[in-house]
Amino acid sequence: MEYVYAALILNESGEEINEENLTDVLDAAGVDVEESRVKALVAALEDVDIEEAVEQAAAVPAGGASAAP
Amino acid sequence: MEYVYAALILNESGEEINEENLTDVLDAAGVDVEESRVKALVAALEDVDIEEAVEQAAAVPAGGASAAP
Amino acid sequence: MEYVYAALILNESGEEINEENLTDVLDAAGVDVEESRVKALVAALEDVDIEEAVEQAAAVPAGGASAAP
Amino acid sequence: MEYVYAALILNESGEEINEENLTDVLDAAGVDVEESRVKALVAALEDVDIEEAVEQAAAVPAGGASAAP
Amino acid sequence: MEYVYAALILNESGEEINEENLTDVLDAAGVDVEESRVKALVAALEDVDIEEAVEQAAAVPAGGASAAP
Amino acid sequence: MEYVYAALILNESGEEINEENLTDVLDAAGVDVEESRVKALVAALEDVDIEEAVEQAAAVPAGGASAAP
Amino acid sequence: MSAEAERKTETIPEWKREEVAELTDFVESYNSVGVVNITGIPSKQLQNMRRGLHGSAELRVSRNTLVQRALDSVGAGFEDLEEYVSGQIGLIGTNDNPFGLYKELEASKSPAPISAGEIAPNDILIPEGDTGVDPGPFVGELQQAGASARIMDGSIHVTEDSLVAEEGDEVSEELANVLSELGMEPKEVGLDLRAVYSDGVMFESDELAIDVDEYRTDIETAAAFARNLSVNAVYPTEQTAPLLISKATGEAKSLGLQAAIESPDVVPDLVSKADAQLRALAAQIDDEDALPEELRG
Repeated sequence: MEYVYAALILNESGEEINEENLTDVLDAAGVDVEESRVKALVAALEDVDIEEAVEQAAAVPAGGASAAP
Repeated sequence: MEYVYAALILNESGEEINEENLTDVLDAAGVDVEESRVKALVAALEDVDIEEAVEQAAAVPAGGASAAP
Repeated sequence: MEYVYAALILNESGEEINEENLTDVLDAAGVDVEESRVKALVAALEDVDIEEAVEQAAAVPAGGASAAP
Repeated sequence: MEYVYAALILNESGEEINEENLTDVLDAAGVDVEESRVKALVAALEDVDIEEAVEQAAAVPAGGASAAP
Repeated sequence: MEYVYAALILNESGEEINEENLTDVLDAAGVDVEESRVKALVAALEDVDIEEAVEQAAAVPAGGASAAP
Repeated sequence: MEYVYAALILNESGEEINEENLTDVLDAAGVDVEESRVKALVAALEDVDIEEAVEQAAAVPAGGASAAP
Repeated sequence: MSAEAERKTETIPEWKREEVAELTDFVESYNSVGVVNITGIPSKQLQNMRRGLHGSAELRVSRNTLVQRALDSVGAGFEDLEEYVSGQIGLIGTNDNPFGLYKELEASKSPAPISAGEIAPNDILIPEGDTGVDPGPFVGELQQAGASARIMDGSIHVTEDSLVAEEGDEVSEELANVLSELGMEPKEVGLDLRAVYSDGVMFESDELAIDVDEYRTDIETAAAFARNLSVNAVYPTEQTAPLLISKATGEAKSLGLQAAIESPDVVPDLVSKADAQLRALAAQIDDEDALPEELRG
């Protein structure tokens, strides 16, 4: 999940979520960065409204049905 | 939230969650790091079982409420 | 199931959900395509608002599946 | 989501979920395929038991919270 | 949590939530005040609408992480 | 609510929740202390298990899940 | 000794002067002094109550005139208690706070039957139900007292909750008998605090009644508010750090799902989501021929 967290930090700092920035953040955290995952992440986030996606997590009703067996 | 995200990246990469590492990650993301907040986070996390807290979130439906257009 | 997934892919790519396109996708996936089912599906989907149906599913807790080890 | 759908079609047709097959299916659907996302998906699915993940979803009432528009 | 309570008292009394006032309140309560935590709190609250933040339920998994004993 | 917050600070700092301590904390926060309210609070809290009440609060998010704006 | 002093000694007997002096000492030795109504408490019960105060408070009973004289001589505001001195009363002193004193006294009250001629201290309600009394003239007595009553299944029933006396009403002989027959004890007997003078402030009993549950709720609310603020302002504390971690994780996951990020942590959920979407779509399809067997409704 570290790649996603890296994207979230960049989103908060207002920096662009691109390959270079993501790699920098992950590098600084000691992550052994895989270029293709960074690329995939950038591509996946291209048309996504991150604020909205993050807020959806907040909208989750507490105590929701936990599907855990 | 960027400070918390940074801690979670370190948690995943297996690096220690200390002031230096947090500052490095946030710096790399272009965050204007406040030392006191870093300190406070490190202190607050001292006795926290991060894995457990992460799993708590996993037990809860993510992305719940449908995004009404 | 594969027929319905094929329809979902076409829905996302923005291509028309018609017999030809469905057959192409299924062919590419190595499916032994049954023409009558393709026909039935295309007809059945004519009156369905796919976006809406798909969004309803988004309300489903995804949490369940335990994170890969 | 189209990448995931494509993987699930292959899973049903019994074909291997590899980069080539995924690309073929997506191509056939008119998707502008990004190699990195295909790669990431193949890697991510390596350790996933698809049947199990699907069953998790089935265990939960689909369409749960009715997303009344 | 005592630091947060101190901020909440100041918020109600209408006094400014700054390092000096926070320290005074905590001192009076016999708390061994840590400057960095006070600083971090002031920084964290800078752009926060306290009234709103107080009433908005912390959107967190229910059954939530049990409070540390 | 400031009287209650004051009691909670004392509870965390381990100081006794008595009239003198409460008055000190409130004074420090610039509150115009009403002696009778302090007295009533002290008497009332004698019969309240504060730890339990605090934990109770942790189990139930206050302010009801407010849907994202 | 002058003639005048001699005469005073005659009009105020020694024991009275000593009593006033003792009462004065009593008042001066406590932070809070109150007047309690002890009307109708049998002396033996009063002794028990006195002992029941456990040393947290002291009860002193004397003649009202002497009590008033003592309050007057202490002054400093205590004389304001004199207006509460009437009927059968006692002085109560404590270093505890007046709210605590009131709570303690209320808790020590016990129910008791009410007699004819007494004033109802609150509304008296005879509850609906089987009285257990065999059919007989008691039905009429109940009805006369103002209760709806009739014979059912071989005994006398009260058919609905019936108000038979309002607060302040004098209890009639008939009603007293009926309540006694039913075994009802509508009175609360105990030391009834009228007012307390505490550190310069006079508190009447209705000001002293505190709702502990309300305070408990306030504590819960305050704790929840602090927690909310800590999480929403992202100021982690020992208690809220786990919540923040969970929240951050949830946000990452939500983003992962919404953006269909092909990350190993997200993909299992994406597969679930795809399956759920498939089922949701299938549910909209009426023609079963268009669906594989496992998706047919």
